[in-house]
Amino acid sequence: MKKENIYLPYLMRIVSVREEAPEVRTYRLQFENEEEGNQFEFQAGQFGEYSVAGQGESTFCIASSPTRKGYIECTFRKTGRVTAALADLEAGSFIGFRGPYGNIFPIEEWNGKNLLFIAGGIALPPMRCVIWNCLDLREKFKDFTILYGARTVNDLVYKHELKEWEERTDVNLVTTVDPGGQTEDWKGEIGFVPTILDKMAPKAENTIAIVCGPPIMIKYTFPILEKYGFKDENIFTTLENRMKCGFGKCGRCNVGKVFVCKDGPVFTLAQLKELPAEY
Amino acid sequence: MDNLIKKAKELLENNLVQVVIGYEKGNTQKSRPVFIFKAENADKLIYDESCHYNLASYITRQEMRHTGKMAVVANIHALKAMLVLANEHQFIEGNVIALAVDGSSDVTELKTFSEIEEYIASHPVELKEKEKVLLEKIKALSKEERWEFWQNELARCFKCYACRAACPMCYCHQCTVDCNKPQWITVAPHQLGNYEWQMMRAMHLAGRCVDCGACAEACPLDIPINMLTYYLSESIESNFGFKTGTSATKLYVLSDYKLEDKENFIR
Amino acid sequence: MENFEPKIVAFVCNWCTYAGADLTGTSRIKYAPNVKIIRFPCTGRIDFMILMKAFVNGADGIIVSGCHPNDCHYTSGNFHARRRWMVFRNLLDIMGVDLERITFSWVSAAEGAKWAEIVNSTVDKIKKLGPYENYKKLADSQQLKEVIHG
Amino acid sequence: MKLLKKEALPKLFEKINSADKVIYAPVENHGQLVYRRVSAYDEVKKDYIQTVQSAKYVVFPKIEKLLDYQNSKDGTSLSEAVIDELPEIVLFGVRPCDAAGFDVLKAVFTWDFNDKFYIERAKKLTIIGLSCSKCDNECFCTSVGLNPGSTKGSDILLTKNNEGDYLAEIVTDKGQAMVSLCTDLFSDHKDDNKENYLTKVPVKFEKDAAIEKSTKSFENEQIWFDQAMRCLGCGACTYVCPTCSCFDIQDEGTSAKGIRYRCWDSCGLSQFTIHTSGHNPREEQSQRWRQRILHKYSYQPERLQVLGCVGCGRCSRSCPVDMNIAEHVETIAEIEL
Repeated sequence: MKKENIYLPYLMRIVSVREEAPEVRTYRLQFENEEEGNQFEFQAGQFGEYSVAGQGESTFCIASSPTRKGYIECTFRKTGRVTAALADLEAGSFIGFRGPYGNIFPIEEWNGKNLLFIAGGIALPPMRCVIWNCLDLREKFKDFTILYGARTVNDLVYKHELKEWEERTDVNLVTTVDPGGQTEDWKGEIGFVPTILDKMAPKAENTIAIVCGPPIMIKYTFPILEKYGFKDENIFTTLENRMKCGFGKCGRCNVGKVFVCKDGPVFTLAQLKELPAEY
Repeated sequence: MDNLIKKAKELLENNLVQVVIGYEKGNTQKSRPVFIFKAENADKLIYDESCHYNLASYITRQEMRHTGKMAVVANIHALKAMLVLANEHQFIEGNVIALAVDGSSDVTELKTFSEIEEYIASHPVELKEKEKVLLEKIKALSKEERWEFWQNELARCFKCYACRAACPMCYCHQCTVDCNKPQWITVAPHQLGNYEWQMMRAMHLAGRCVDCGACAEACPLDIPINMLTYYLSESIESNFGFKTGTSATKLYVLSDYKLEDKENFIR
Repeated sequence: MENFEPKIVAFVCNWCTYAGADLTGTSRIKYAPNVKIIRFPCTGRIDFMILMKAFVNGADGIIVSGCHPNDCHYTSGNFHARRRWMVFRNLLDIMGVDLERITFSWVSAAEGAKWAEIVNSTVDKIKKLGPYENYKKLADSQQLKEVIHG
Repeated sequence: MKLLKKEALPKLFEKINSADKVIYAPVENHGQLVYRRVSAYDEVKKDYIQTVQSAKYVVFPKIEKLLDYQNSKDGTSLSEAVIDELPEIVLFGVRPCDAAGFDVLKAVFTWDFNDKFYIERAKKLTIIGLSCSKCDNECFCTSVGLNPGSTKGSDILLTKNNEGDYLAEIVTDKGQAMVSLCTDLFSDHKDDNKENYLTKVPVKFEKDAAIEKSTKSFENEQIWFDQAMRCLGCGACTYVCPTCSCFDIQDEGTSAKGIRYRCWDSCGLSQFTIHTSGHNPREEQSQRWRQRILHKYSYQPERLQVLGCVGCGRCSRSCPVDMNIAEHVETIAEIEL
């Protein structure tokens, strides 16, 4: 249901707050207007504009899976003016949410394939949406590997869900921290995500790789995937660019002729290679 | 003009500078800034009375940072702006060579700050006649009339920031208006936003503006914003005897103080 | 406007004028309640735009007060402030702001009476001048009722 | 083709006023020609080439309130900005290039998501164009598929003939509705050849070559570097441009109440694309100049099937350092690939 005034956000109430890592929080949001909530639907990979009245809007993904009805979740790090204002709120407060915007992960095309999720730092939220979506349809996919790394143990987000994924027999979870970021009782890997990926020597055959992380991690992860024979159209990632409107009008997020907010944020490596170096 | 071209070729051929910033024949305007990287292109260089854009605004540009040494065709205002930039440690002495031009055919090469200071001392400059007339007219207005004058002028502004872009003194990588924690000056181009923007701009240029008028010339709506900074330069000179752009070493007026600064309004 | 109660905002330095205002209170000297005092570490810390923010938020008059020259806890804060106000007053003057509405003063920690006198005289003066309509109208432009182009 | 007598124009204005429509027309203001509200025909400037600013602000104002917000202890309320009590606006004396500019704005604001603010304002706008009998060095409408007498975007197009009367072409039904307000002023007219009352605008470059070559020259860093060295990175060219529609969304107000608004923004400014991390995909001015040209001559033709430039030459006239768009696009149109 598209709103007549495309700039008017849904009014959302924060129902739960979870501290994920220093300055990183997850909010569960419910629609203040019941009827809007029931009609609201989105798909994995889409994002929205979250706003605090008086401070402005900020762009980040919808972190909860579309298969979970009645609420949406978002995870953000306190960096700019709006996220700082968001971080000051607590359960019961109100925020604005505009969306869903952008394209989606083509989950139907992945039926019967192995899934390899590679995430770094604060980029697990967009991945978590598609991970839970796939886990809720687990029987459709073959083996299911998640490689997630962060700077230190404390920086790992969704710690309780990582435990949950670890206990599941049908999910192979590998967590790592950058060298020096480990604690004494850390049992996971130690090393940067690309090096650990190299150690895991992933099989490319019938496998889809989904990669999200800071540009530096992306830069060193793609060559390793290519080394193990992953084809460009089987590697998915999301692009980040400055956004204001989210629906292809404010002219800010384009990379060459492509709008990241309309033709993205989900791109395959094949598409990425055609884009000019402007992101 | 030909010895300007000769000088530019000499500097470029002997690799004394990597770029010469000067003026070339314009398309819409009679002349426009040009960047000469190779000696054979130096023939484009011209200098006549239409060349008044202040080239010192290019010294602090991002693209110039890794270009190396540069030579700048400098009218008197560009030289004064270079001294203020030098005073604010924006370039190392000798990295920017001034090719001082004063409308006559000769070109003086100035490398050190003291050479520039002497040249400026021997070439006094005044506001243009029409600028003086407008400034006197505004000063003669009553307080109420002045408020109305600036409300009518500044309400039209649409915050394109051409005034900031053309000013040699506005080189901050992120200007106050671009910071949003806190959003000190609003982004919105309504009357209040424009009024606060020009007030802050003028105050940040107090004692730094060399009266070159580049801001008013760059303004697409011809808003006479240079009147604000001219009036401040005038009052700073009378209050503190501080002439902007005359010394590379003397402390800038608002970062210095004297025990005997006289004022008549503090009770 | 006989029943007009002006809103005055006072920007004061913590070491002298704020202490002076305390002294005014402890020595039971009465002064007009219209003033809202905002404490700054030093007059040197008072950004010139803060005064304008006070006008935008509805102040009709402003007092800026700090340590006498040579009393500054930070030795030169008030000297820098003095120069800044000399320059800023010229800018306000050319831009048409009503300088009568801004009072500058030196009030030391021992001058409780002087502080009361400054506040009372400022409130009387602003009462005569009336509310600062010009700046209220300017602040109202934020509601975007009328946007002027070209 | 109709004829509108010279003396009929003041009456036309009266009829429009009496139908409580508001008229905007070029007038002298602060020494510059600008579209301003007028009540009678004699206020309108008669002899001019182009206004400094385009008329786009009639449908895309420099600042537009999107919504009001109230924060209180029992919650936040967001209320839509009321936009439908706008007066009907008649834009008189619009040059054919400006009128064509409104089509580009329409393409952007109605692509995929419909922008209600633009649609409400455009619905209430009637454009009375005025063909060009004069042009200057910056005009290049003939290079972008337009001409001094093009009816594109106008509801009625007037062309002044030698006797000072106006040939009136009724282009759209809005134009017809305007004429039906005062049919007595418009008399039928034999098909007079409009061409000989129009100015000649020299063609500076070939449109399709400009589109094709610019699309292929993204990687050609040298050409953008050479062209944009003197570009200062301000927003003057984009704000005077009739087709630039980029905007910023900001909030303003106290924690208790305030507004969210949209205001003009410019790809020339350095902070336009900066990320919160500080990374800026367009770090240098040459990249921003490339965006300005490619957005109009490559991306919009491909995505919206409309050329993002109408050849009015305003950006060249307003640029502090003479970045002449026709000259630079001509250089690109002529490079060998």
